[in-house]
Amino acid sequence: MKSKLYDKIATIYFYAVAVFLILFLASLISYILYQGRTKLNIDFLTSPPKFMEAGGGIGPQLFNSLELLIITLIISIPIGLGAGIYMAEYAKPGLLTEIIRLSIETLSSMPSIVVGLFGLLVFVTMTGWGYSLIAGALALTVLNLPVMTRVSEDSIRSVPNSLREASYALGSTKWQTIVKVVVPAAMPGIITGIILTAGRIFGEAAALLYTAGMSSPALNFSNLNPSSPTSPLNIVRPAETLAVYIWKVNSEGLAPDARQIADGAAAVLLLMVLIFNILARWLGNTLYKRMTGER
Amino acid sequence: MKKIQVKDLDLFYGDVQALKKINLDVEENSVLALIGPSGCGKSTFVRTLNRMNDLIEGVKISGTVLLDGQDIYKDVDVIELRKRVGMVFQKPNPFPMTVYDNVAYGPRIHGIKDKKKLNEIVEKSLMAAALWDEVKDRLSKSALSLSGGQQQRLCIARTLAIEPEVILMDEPTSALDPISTMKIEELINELKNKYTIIIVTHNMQQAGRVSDYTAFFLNGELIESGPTDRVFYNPKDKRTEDYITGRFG
Amino acid sequence: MKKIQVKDLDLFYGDVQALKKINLDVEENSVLALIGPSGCGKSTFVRTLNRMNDLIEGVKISGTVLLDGQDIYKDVDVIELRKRVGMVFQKPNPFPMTVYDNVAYGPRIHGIKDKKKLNEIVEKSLMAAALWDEVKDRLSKSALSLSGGQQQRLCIARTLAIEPEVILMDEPTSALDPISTMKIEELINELKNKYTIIIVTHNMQQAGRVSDYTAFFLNGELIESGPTDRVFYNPKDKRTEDYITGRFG
Amino acid sequence: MTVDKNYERKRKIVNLFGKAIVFISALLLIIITASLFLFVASKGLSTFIKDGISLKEFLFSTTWKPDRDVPAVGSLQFILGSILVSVFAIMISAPLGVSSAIFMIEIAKKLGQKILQPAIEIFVGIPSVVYGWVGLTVLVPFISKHFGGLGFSLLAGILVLTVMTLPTITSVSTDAIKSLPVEIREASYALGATRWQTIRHVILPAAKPGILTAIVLGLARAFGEALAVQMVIGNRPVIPKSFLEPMSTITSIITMDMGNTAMGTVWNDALWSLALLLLMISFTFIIVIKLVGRRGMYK
Amino acid sequence: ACGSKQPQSNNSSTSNNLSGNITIAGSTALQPLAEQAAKMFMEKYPNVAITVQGGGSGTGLTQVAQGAINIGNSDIFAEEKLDANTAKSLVDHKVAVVGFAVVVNKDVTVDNLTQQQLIDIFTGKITNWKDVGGPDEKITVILRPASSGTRATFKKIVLKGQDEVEGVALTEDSNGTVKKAVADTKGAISYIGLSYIDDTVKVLKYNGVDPTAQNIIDGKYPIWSYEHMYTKGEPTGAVKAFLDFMMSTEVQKGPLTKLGFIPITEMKAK
Ligand SMILES: Nc1ncnc2c1ncn2[C@@H]1O[C@H](COP(=O)(O)OP(=O)(O)OP(=O)(O)O)[C@@H](O)[C@H]1O
Ligand SMILES: Nc1ncnc2c1ncn2[C@@H]1O[C@H](COP(=O)(O)OP(=O)(O)OP(=O)(O)O)[C@@H](O)[C@H]1O
Ligand SMILES: [Mg+2]
Ligand SMILES: [Mg+2]
Ligand SMILES: O=P([O-])([O-])[O-]
Repeated sequence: MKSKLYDKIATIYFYAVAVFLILFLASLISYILYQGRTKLNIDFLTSPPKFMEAGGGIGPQLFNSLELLIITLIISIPIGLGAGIYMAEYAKPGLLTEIIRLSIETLSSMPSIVVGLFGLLVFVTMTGWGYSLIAGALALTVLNLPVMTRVSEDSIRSVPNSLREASYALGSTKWQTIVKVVVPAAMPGIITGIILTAGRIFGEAAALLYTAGMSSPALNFSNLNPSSPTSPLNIVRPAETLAVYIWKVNSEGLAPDARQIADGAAAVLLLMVLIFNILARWLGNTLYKRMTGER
Repeated sequence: MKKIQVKDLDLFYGDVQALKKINLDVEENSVLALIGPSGCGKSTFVRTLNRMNDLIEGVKISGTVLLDGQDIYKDVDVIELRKRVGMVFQKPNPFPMTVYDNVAYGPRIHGIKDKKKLNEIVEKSLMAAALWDEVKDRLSKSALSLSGGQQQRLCIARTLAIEPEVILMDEPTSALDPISTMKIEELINELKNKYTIIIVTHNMQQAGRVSDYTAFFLNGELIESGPTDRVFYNPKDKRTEDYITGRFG
Repeated sequence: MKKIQVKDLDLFYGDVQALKKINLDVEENSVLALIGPSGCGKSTFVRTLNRMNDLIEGVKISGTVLLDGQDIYKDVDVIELRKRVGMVFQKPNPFPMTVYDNVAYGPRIHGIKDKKKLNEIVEKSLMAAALWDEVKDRLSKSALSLSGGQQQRLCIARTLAIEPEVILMDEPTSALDPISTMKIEELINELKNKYTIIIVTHNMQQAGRVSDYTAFFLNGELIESGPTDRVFYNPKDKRTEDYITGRFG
Repeated sequence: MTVDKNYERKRKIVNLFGKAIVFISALLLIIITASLFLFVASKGLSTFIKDGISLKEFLFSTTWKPDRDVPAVGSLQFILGSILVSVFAIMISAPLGVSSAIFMIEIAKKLGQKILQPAIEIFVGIPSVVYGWVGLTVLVPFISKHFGGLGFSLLAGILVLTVMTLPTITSVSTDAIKSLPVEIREASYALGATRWQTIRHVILPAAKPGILTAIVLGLARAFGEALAVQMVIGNRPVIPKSFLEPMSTITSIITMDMGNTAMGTVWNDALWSLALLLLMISFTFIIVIKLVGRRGMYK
Repeated sequence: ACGSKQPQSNNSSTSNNLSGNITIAGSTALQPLAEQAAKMFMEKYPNVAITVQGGGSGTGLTQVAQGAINIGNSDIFAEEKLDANTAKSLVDHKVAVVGFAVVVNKDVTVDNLTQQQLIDIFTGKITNWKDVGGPDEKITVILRPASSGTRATFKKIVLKGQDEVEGVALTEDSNGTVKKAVADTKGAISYIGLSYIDDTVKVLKYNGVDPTAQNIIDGKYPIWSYEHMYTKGEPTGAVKAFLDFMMSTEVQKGPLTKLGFIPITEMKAK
């Protein structure tokens, strides 16, 4: 029968696609890690780059990436969570809600280079901060907010209504219900979402070229004066990240081992993304289990 | 003494009338059972008594509900009201937190912070809900790790912790096994000395066992109400009789 | 003549046994009603007859099911089988396409491409499902725009279009209003002249109205089966009697 | 239990305050979006308002000579370049993505959820500079060696974008297919349809709005991607005549020239106009998705 | 507006009380040098804080003209980027010289090209290496983006201002990518800064002259340009001290030379 033959062919085709994609990803990851293997050591991860000679590291860049990530999360989690709460618990169908939703969707598909340019105009030039950590963090916030909002909204919506009713029936105000019952119950989902998006923030480059800049002062970790340009606490210093550094090494690397540096940085970047992924899954599961008591 | 007086209560979900001119009084420290076929408005009715229906959009209510003579839709603040009129739901719905925190939740949101006082309340409430012995060693375990029957008693303890005057129970045992059901029925029998209880049930025998008064609903109307024995063995309305003898529903 | 013979049928969902040693014969061109309380295995049973359970993971089946004497799990190709044993589901489930395409779907996937022939089949099937007059002007409208009752008759038409020998119906009217229900019951009465029909129903009266034979299931076992009148008015088993007179379920 | 009146008042105020805070958070999203449009537009429109370039020249001329005394900023080649590279990438990644979505939901649920799904999530996470870097060091030399040409090419851009849009398309269409009711699958099987017939004639048509959304989102991502594409396409400011020729896109020309031109010059303004164009295109995609989504039959 | 500074040698003992903040931005080519010099300067004067940012020459000029930063780095004269009025408000400090070499893929056997040959190649008149005495091989021209200072210098000095052939050339964003593209592409030709040169590409003579620092200093090799640090108005205080420091031997013979620039203090040619 012809239809059975077609069915077989189709099944084979779908398996082939799946196998192809998995093999492709596996080889991509192994290639990147293999190329960067020689650089995956403490020295490379901690020492500053060198300009004309081989052996430079990615210390400041790695640190900047992490610091930028943290600042971005500090800004975008409260706002995104707030907006998510609003959309899930307060928003009534209507024009305003539609506009907020349209804004979220528009922002979430905004090309990151446009966000970078917007950041250049507003956070770099208008504020007078110049290329800086804070300008970069704000640009990343613009990129991250819609994702954060959506993650929070979805997780909050999936909290069963029976919990809200239980809380109201005990005489809670709406805000108490949200803060003490709904948000904690939504936490596993929110945290998983946050960590997964953290990977994206960590690897972003286009939005940072024009905001956090393409240079990094050599950081002095004993300098805790937030107005000194070499202090890690200074948020108006330029802060080249790892992803931006790959881009720059490739274009302007004077060091003879520029290729290896880019390979190593790419491997580090990939590893971080893998770690974020695994962490998100693990933490999400653990929190969920703790909450539901099946420990 | 009349604890609750309901007068000419109408309730609409949008354009659909779910309650039609309900008039019903509830005696203090008694158990009132609400019976009737599915969809007749039992849940809707009990939810008007602590204004849980306020949370649903498009609900319109007219008529009056008096609690100790005060109009709950006019004279009483809704949060105050819900403190005085507690509720237990059909499906056990403990919060995803520890057993202790579940019971302490109510007192806490009403401003009690003193650790010792909270401990006291938790113990007293769990005792009153006949759960203390089973959970006293696992107060800091997640409430979701309890069995269904224990969860439901925890929900009752949680309600008792805010010291309500009235307790509404919407089919509190329908999701439970017979043994848990029995325990909760016993509990209700004890609680009625201190509380006014309104219980919705599908189970005729349960209504017979636990209640002092019974009200029969049909299609949003209150067909008949009165002392349980009278309603069961000497119904005034043909429809009540048909329902109780299992001819429909 | 025996259309279907079921011998010693066991079915497991993983470790849970849902059908226990079922033995049952189905007469050709008759209506067999399956009754029993919720969860007793009625749906599971009808789904073994066209091997829909094959789609569920972890299902284990033993015993034999013969269709016209052929073992449907050995001698008959599953696609061929489903063409011969059609099925109508509890919730109307038309495809999100036009009325016409819904009915033409079956013939098309079985290789009929001729436009004229398809037109004929569609008209004939819709006629047979007593739907033609209501939809003949809206064949190219989405099937989802029909009412629930119309959708269910469309699903019947869709099944008729592949000219099955047996039609399985799993509570086909439970999601419908009384008038639509009546129409479908009438339809079943007509269809039984040409088809062997097995219908699952919760509604005792419906079983009485439409079926020639009745089989009563309980906890995965076939308690009793036989001509409907006999089973209803003269049950051999106490449990059958209890169920039919509404004492449980 | 006694009631502390002070506490009652306090928590009612907190209740209102909380609502205000989350409302402001939500409003912030509108404010950010609006100011993004406003600022980019204010710069992007000066090409036409202040510098007197006609919209027609900007959109339909291919003469890009912004360093001349009388600058020419015809951008058609960049616009077409972006379209070419994105559309071709989607033409490859859409069938692959939809296929793997079908694989995960209809063919091998367990295998899909255990292996393919996490794999796709990792695909999403890989930063675009890493894709660009691998494209530059592996793909470009490979193309030049086996297909001829310079390696830097439309083809290289297409392939990099294929990989980058694949996860978007896969995950969005997975959601679309997953949300279809199980009943219509059963209906099809009960009529004797094979799995492929069910997929082809029931699942795919029913999931069409969702799949279209996936494709448009993929297209939006491809259009907006900057660095990875810029690294491999060769940046020749002309419309490529074959897959092996270098080309430019809207994003690549912006990345290359933005920092090296001074604000306020025609040249710099034209780059902002391109950014504005990118913004408008991305917004158009969102509107398209809204319209497509509204047609969805199963929600 | 090009009031060029004389080298200053004796400012060391003056002040430990020099203080202030300096922000420098602009040319990415000059960025590594500025960063190194800033680091050395801050060690000397702990009360001065210098921030060095990139962004490109255009950005540097724009921002210094707007007063957003103190020093704008550029590898091109301000007049070529800004309108005349704005450019006038800036003071030019030429701090270094950068030389450029014509480079080709290693498979190209040609060793020397004349200016005319280069013009013909870059404007598309000559498209095969055999026409300039090389193998029978297609010439692939690789350019920098139109906004690049390097490209502007090359166009001005070598091409006499004639337009390059855009239609057949590749464009690479920066020195590093140009070098890589030339190394990887058969028959490729382009130009890069002297400091980027390594053995992956082949360096050509220009009109028979090798592109060495000495030849540039001696005025024999003409493809070079200044690296500028612009200030808005005459610099004062810490900014002036830093610019002076840039001209000191410590920098000129130190990191500047090490990074492949040519000390401006040595230049005999103008
Ligand atoms: N949120 C709602 N919106 C609209 N209609 C509702 C809503 N809740 C209930 N109804 C309708 O109001 C009527 C009464 O419902 P209610 O839940 O009070 O019945 P019930 O007696 O509690 O039934 P059951 O025994 O099944 O719980 C029903 O027709 C129901 O469909
Ligand atoms: N896919 C499945 N996996 C595991 N167990 C199942 C599955 N489907 C049904 N069961 C179990 O098998 C038993 C019989 O179910 P079945 O659906 O056949 O009952 P039914 O008689 O049709 O009930 P109803 O009247 O509610 O439709 C039930 O205990 C049910 O929980
Ligand atoms: Mg109810
Ligand atoms: Mg069933
Ligand atoms: O120094 P550049 O302007 O050519 O980058």
